[in-house]
Amino acid sequence: MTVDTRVLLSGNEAIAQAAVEAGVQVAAGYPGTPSTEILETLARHGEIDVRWSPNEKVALDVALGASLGGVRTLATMKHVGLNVAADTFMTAAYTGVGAGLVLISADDPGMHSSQNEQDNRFYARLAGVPLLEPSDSLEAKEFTKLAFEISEEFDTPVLVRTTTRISHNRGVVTTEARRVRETLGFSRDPSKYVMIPAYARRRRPVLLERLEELTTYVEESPLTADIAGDSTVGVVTSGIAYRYVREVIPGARVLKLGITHPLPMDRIKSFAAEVDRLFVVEELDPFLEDALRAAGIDVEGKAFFPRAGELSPDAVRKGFAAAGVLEAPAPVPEPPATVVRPPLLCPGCPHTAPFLVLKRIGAVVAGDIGCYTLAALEPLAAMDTCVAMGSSIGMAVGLAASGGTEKPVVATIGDSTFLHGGIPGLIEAVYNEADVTVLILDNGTVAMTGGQEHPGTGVTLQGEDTRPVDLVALCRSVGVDDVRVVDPHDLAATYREIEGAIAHKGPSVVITNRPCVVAPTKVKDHPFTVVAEACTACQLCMTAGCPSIVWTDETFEGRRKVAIDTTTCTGCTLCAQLCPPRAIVLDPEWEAPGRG
Amino acid sequence: MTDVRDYLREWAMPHVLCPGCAHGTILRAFLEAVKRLELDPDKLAMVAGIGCSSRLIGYVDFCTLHATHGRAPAFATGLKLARPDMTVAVVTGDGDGLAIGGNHLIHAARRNVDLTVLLLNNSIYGMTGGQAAPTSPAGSVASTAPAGTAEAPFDACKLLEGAGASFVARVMAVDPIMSTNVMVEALSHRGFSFVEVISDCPEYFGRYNALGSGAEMLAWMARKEAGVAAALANKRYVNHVPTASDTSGLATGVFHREERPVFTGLSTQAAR
Amino acid sequence: MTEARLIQGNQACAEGALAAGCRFFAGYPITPSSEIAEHLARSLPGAGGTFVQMEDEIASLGAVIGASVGGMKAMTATSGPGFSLMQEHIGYAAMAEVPCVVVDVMRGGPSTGLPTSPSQGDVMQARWGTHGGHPAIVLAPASVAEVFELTVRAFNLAERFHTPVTVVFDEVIGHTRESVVLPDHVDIVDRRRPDGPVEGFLPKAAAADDITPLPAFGDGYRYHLTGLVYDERGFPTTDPTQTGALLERLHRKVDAYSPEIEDAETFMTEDADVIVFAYGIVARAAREAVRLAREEGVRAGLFRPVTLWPFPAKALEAAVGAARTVIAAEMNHGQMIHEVERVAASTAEIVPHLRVDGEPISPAELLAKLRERAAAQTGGRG
Amino acid sequence: MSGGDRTEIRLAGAGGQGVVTAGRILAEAAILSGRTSTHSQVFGPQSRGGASRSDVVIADAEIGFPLALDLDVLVVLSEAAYTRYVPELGDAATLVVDERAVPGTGDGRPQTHRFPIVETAHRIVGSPVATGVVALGVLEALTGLVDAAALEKAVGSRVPAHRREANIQALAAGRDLGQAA
Amino acid sequence: MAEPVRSLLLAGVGGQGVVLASMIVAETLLRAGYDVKQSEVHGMAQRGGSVFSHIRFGPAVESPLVPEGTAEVLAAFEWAEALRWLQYVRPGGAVVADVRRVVPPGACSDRRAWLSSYPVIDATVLREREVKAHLIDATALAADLGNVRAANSVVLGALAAYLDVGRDYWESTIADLVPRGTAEVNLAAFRSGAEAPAALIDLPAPETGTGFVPARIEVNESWCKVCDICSRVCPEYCLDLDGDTRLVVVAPDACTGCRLCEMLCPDFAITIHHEGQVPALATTGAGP
Repeated sequence: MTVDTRVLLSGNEAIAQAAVEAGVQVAAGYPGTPSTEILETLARHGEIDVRWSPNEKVALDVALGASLGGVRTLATMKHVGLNVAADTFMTAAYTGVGAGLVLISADDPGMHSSQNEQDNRFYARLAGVPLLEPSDSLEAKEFTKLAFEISEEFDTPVLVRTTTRISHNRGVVTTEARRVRETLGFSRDPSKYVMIPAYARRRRPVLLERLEELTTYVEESPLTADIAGDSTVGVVTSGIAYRYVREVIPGARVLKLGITHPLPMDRIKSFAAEVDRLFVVEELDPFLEDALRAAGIDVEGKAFFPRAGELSPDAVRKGFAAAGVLEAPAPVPEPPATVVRPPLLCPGCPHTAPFLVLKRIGAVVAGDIGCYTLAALEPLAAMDTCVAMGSSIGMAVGLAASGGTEKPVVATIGDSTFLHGGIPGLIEAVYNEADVTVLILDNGTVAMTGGQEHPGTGVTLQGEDTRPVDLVALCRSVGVDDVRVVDPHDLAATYREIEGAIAHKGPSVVITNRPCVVAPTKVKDHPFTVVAEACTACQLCMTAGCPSIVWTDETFEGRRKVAIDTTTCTGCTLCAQLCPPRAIVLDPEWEAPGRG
Repeated sequence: MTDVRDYLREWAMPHVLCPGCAHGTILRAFLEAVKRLELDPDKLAMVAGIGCSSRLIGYVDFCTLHATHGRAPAFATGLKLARPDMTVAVVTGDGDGLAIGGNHLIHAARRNVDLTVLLLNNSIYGMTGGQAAPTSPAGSVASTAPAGTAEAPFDACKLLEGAGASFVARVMAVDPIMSTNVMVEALSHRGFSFVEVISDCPEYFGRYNALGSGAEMLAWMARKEAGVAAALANKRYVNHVPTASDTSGLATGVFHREERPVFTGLSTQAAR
Repeated sequence: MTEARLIQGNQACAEGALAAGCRFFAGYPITPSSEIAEHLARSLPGAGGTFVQMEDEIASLGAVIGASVGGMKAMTATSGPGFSLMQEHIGYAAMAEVPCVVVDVMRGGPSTGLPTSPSQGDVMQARWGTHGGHPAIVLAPASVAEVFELTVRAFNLAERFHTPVTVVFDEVIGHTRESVVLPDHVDIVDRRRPDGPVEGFLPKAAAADDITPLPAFGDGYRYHLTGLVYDERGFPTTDPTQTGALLERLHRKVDAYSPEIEDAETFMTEDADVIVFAYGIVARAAREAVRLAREEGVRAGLFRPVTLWPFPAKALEAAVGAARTVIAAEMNHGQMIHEVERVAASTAEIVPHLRVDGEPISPAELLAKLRERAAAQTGGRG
Repeated sequence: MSGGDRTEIRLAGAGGQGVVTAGRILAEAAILSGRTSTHSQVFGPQSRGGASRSDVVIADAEIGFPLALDLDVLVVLSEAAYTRYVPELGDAATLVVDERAVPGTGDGRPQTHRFPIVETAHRIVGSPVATGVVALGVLEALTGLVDAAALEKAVGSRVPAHRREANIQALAAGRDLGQAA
Repeated sequence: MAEPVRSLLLAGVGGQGVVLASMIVAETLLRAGYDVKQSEVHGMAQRGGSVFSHIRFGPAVESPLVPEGTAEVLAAFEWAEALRWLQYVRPGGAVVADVRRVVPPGACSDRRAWLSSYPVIDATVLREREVKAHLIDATALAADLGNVRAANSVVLGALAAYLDVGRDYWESTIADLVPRGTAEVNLAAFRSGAEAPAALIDLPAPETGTGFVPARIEVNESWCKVCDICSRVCPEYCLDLDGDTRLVVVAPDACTGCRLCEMLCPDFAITIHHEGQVPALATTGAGP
C-alpha cells in the first residue's frame, strides 16, 4: 500500500469517492449540513452530472428517473431533507430501480446545524429498504460502493445513513479507480414504474419478498461482524457508536452491524446467547434495542446510554460505568468560566438590518431555515417561529388567520429556502388573501451550508451559467401586487420598504438583495472605525449584534465605549448609519488590497 | 443651569412644529451648545425670519427677534453692529435663507459680521405647505413641482464658503451630539459662522416623496452621510435582482475655517 | 449760532441725523440720496456710530431695525425704487414698534424713471405703501435748513412713538446747496425704556398712553419681538380680541397724538382768494409766486403741510377759510390733492397744477396760474 | 426772474472742466462775502464726460426759490453747452464763451465776451480741470459779484491742498483775462 | 497494550480557519505514518461560534472524538476558547494559545453593570491545572510577518514543538494546503511559532465595573407629539408607542441613561434622570 492511495478524507468526501469508483453518472441533492460536501466533492470530478435541485424531493425524483434510465445514481440530503423527499422515497421502494440508486441521509445527532435530531433509521423500516451505517470514512466509502451492488441485486433503493461525526470526520481511506458500466437504458415497464393502485398493489408483495431475501443476505453479509472479546460483556452496535465502544471497552465482544435494516436477527440471537450481559449501544432512538426486544432478546441499552444528543466516548464510558461494567471515570475538573459564544450573523451580513427593522416595528416574525434563523438570538431577537424549510410563509398566513396578534405578521425566508419550499406558501397567501408580508432575504447563495448555488443564482453546481429564477417576476406571477426590492444595507430604505409593505393590505413581498459576505465571494470592503473621543457609549451600534463591534475599556458617563475590529469589519455601513454622534467613520488607515 | 429646558419659555410650549419635525432636535442641540459655553441669556440674541425654522426662536428665553422673510441676516447685522457685546445667532430655513434671503446671507458672510447662522435645511417650504425650495433635490416632488422639480438645488455650504463665510459646517439633525459640538465651535468662532443643519419635513417633503415618518427620515439622513453613501454606492447587489438605490451622499463636518477681519462697522479709515 | 455754510440738502439730512443722536446708518446707493450715506460713512465712525452699506434697501432697513432693537437710533436713506423695497420693513417697524427713520429723496418714476430729476411721486407710498395698514408719520422739508430740522424731528417722533418716521424730499432739495446756519443745540427725545423688574416683564402690557416701554436687547429684559400680531407677552397670537386691540392701539398711538405731530406753514392765507397748496420744492416756488402775485395785487396765499402725514387737515381748513380756489401744485399726477379735496372741496374749487416731466414747477408758472385763477374769480364775480 | 438783489449765474461746459466745483466755489465765496447763495447742479450720467452744469443764485437775503430761473450770467465752456443754453438766454444777460470751445460764433449778441478760458487752464495746470476756476476769475473781473479775497479763500478751501497753488494761479489768470477785456 | 492512540484538540472561533489548521495537522500526521481521525462540526457553529477539532492519531484509531482529560496538546487560536476546552487536556499536557481576544457581542450585553463576561487573560488559570501553558501573541507575530491571517501557522509551529513529528512533514503539508500564494508567509509563521520561547504572557486584567449610574426616563406627555423618534432609536427598547396616541416607557429598568431619546426628541418631552453623579459631557471634537 503506497502513501499515494492512502488519503485523509471526510466521510462526505469518502461517499463521493465511492460514487466515483462505483461509476455513478447522475447525482442530485439539496444542500444541508452535514451532507453538503458530498455533491460538492463529486462535482469537482467533472465527468459526472451533479446538480443541486430546488429541494430534496425533486433531487430524489431526478435520481430515481436517472436510475430508471439505466445509470447509477446518488441522491444526498440531510435527515430533515428526507422528510421532504419521503413521498417519493416511500414509493420508490415499490418501483425498485433501474441501475443502482443510493440515497444518503446525513443525520445530525446533537443538532449542530438542525432543527431536530430525528433518527432516520426509521425511514428504512418504514419504507422497507435496506439501511447501511458506516462507522468511519473508510467504511463510508466501502459501504456506499456496496450499497450500489445491493441496490441492483435486490432492485431497491438503498439508504445509507451517516451522522455528523461520520460526515465531518476525516479518516484514512484507500482509493481505487472509477469503473463505469455501460448504461442499461430505460426499459419500459408500466406495471413496475406506474404506481396506480392496481400496479402498486402488486408491488407491495414484491417489496415484502425482497425484504425476506435481504434478511437472508444480511445474515451472511461481511458487514455484520463479530469482533472477538471477553464474552462477559457483549455489545450490539452500529455506526459511530461502534467506534466509541471499541475505544471505551476494547476488551468486550462486539457484534458490529453494518446493515441495520433488515436486521440479521439470527446472528444477533446467537451472539446474545454467547455473552453474559448484552448491551445495545446506539445513538439517538432505541432502534436496534426495540427490535431486539421485539425478537425476545433480553438486552440493556437506553437505560444507560442517552437517547438525546450525540454519543461520545465519555458518554459511552459513563453508560458502562453506570451499568457496573466499567469503573466510573475519574472526574474531570470543570473548565474555567469562559464566555458563551453562540453563532452569529457575520459582520456585514445583509440579514442584520431587516431584522433590526422587524424588531423595531415589533412584528410577529415567522422565520425559516437559514443563517437568518440566528436573528432569533440576542441582540436581534426578532424571530418568533422557525420550524421547517419553507414553513415560514404558511405559518405567517396561519398566524394572521388566527387573529391571535394585532401586530403585523411577517415571514422571513432566504432565497434558496423560498425556492425550496416557500413558493407554495406564497401561493397560499395569495389564494387565501392573507395580510402578511414576506421578506425574501436574497443573498445570492445557500449561505448556511457554505455558499452553494441554487436556481436563483444563475450558476449550476458545476459552475455553468444558467437562467436564474426571477424572484420579482415569480412573486408577481403568483399574484402578489406589492413586490419591492431594497438594499438591506440601506437601513432607512429597508425600514421604509418593510413598513410600506406591511401597510399594504394583502400579501406583500420585500426582496432584500445584498450578496452574502462570506460566500461565494468573501466581501472585504473599506472597514469603519470608531473615533473614540466622539463615542458616547450609547450602544446603538451594539443593537445590530455585529461581531466586529466590541466594548473597549474606555468609558463615557460610566458606559463603555465601543471599538470596531477593522480586520473583520466588511464595511457594510450599518453601524455608521446607526451612530448618532457620527463617531463611526471609514477607517482612514485602511488601504485597499492591491493598491499598495 | 442643569437642563436646557431652563432656557425655554416653558409657558409657550409645546411648540407649533409637526410631529417628527427635527427642528426641535436642532434647537435642543443649539441650547446644549449655549449651555456648554455658559452664554449669558441676557446677552444672547436669536434672530429669525419666516418659516418653520424661524418659529423656533419664540420658545427660547433670550432676546428674540422674529424678522421678516429672508431678512434675518440683515436684522442681525444691524443688531450685532449696535450691540457688539451680544452673541447674535440667526436661525433660518432653506427657503428663508437661500431663496428670498439668499442675498442677505451671502453678504453677511462676505462682510464677516460676527454672527452664527443656523440654516435648517428640510428641502422644502414647510410653513406655506410644501412648495419646492432652492434645496429641493432635482426630481423631488413638491406642491409646486407635482412631477418633480426640474431645478438643481443649492449646496448651501459651498455657496457660503464662496461668499466668504469664515466658518462653514454641515451637520445633521440625526446627529445631535455632533451638531452641538459644531455649534459650540461656530458660536466660539469670531466672524461669520455658518452651520447648515440637515433637517426633515415629514409632513410635506417626506409625504410627497414617500420618505416616511420623521423617525424614518432621520434614518434616511444618517444613510445620506457621505462616507456611508459612498460605501453603499461601492457595493454590488445580488445578481439578477435590480435595486435603484440612492447613492448620493452629503458630507458633514467643518468644511472651512479661517481667521479674517471681523466687520464691526467702524471703517478702517476711522480706526486709523 | 455758527456761521452760515453752503450745505447740500442731503448733507443737512446727515448732519441732522447726527445731531438727533443717530448712531447707525445702513443704506444702499441710489441717486439722488447717496450723499446722505456718503456723508455718514465719513462722519459716523468718528461720532462713535456705525455705518454699513448693505446689499440692498431691504437689508438696509432690516439692519436699521436690528440696530434700533439693539438700542441705537438708526436710519436709512433711499429714493423711489429703494423706498418701494423698504415698505415691508416699514410695516414691520410699525407693527413691532421699532423706532427708525427712513429718508426718501424722491426722484422721477415710476420704476427706475428719472433718477436725477425731482419728483414728489412717493408721498402716497409713504402713507400707504405697506400692506395691511398702519398710521404713518411723514415729514416734508422744503429747504436745506428744514431738512436738518425735520430730520432731527423725525428721530424725536420715532423715539417718542416707537414707530418708523419717513422724511420725504425731492431731488432738488437733496442736491441743492444753500447757505444755512445750523443750530448749536437741538432738543432730543429718547425712547421710553422699562423701569420695572426684569422678572415677569411683559413687553406689550397695556400702557396708559398706548406707548409701551421698549428695552434694548442686551439690557437684561429678555423678550420676543415679532412682526406677527402679538399678545401682551409679545408672543404671536391669532386671538381676535387681542388682534383687534393691538391694531387699534397702533393706530391710536399716532392718531391721538396728531395735534402734537402735525405741522404746516401758511403764508399770506388770511385774506387770500387763491391759495396754493404745495410742499417741498414746489412750496418754495409757490411762495415766490405768491409774493410776486401779491405785488401784482392778486390775493394769493400758500399752504404748506410740513407733516404730510398725519395730514394737517384742520390747519388747511382754517387756512382755506374763505378762499375760493386752492391750487394744488405737486410734482406728480395728483396725490396729496386728494387730501386737499377731502378737506376743502366743499368750500373751494380745487385746481390741480401737476408736473411729471422731471422739471421742477417754477414760480413763473405758478404765478401765471394765480393770475389766471384770480382773473377767473374776478370774472366770475363780475 | 432775477429781481432785486438776486443774481443767477450758470456755468456750463463739458465733464472734467471743474464746472460743478467752480459753482460751489462761487456760492461759497458769496457766503464769505456776507451774502446768501444756493448752488445746484446736474447729476448722474451727465456728470460723467457729457454736458455739465452748475447754477448759482446769489442774493443779499433769504433766497426763496433756490433754482436759477432767469440767468444773469451764463458761462459757456463747450459747444454743446452753447447749443443747449444760449437760445434760452435773455437779452439782458451776460454771456461768457470760451473762444476755442465755441468757434466762429458771431451772432452779435450784446454782452457777449469771448476768452481763451480752456486754453488758459491748459497752460497753467496742463489739463482742463481748472477751466471752471479760470472762468471764476473771468467772472470776478467782469461782474464783481463776489469779492476777490472771498473767491480766493473759497478756492483755497474747496480744492485739494496740492492743487491750491495752481488753482489760485488759474483764478488769477482768469481775472487777468477778464480785466483785459 | 499496543502503542496508545494519542489526542490533540484545536479550538478557535468560526472564521478563524480552525478547520484548515486541523486538516494540516491531520495530514501531517498521516504523512508521518500514523492512522489519523479528525473531527469537526460544520454549519452553524462556524458563524462566529466556537469551533473545535478533535485529532486522534496512532497505529489504529477507533473513535475520532477525544475523551476529556486525554489530549496531549490543546492548540487554541483564541484565549476564551483555550479555557473552554481545558478539561480535555490531560494532566501534564500542554496548552498552546494565542492571546488574541475575539469578544462575542453577547459578552457585551450586560448593560446594567457594564461588565464584560469575557474572561481575563491570566496564565494562572492554566498553571492551576497542571498543564504546560504556552501563551503566544501569534497575531502580533503574524502581523510582523506581514499577514495577520498567518497567525494560525504560528500556533501550529508552537504545537509542533510538543510532537515528535519531523519538521519536513509539517512544512510540506503547510505548503500544500494553505491558500495559493500564502505558503511563504505561513511557513515563516510556522517557524516563528516553533522557535518562539514558550514564555507565559501575562496581560493586565481589563478594567471592570465602570460605575454605572441608574437612570430614569421621564416623559412629559403634554409636550410629546408621539413622533416615534425616541422609540426608534432607544438601544435598549425602553420606549414604545401605545397605538399612535401615547408614548410608553415599556422597559424602564433597561435604561442605561445614554440620553439618545432625550437628545433626539424634537419636543423636549423626555428627560433622563441620572440617579447619581454622572461625569460631565465630554467636549469632544466634531469628528474627522
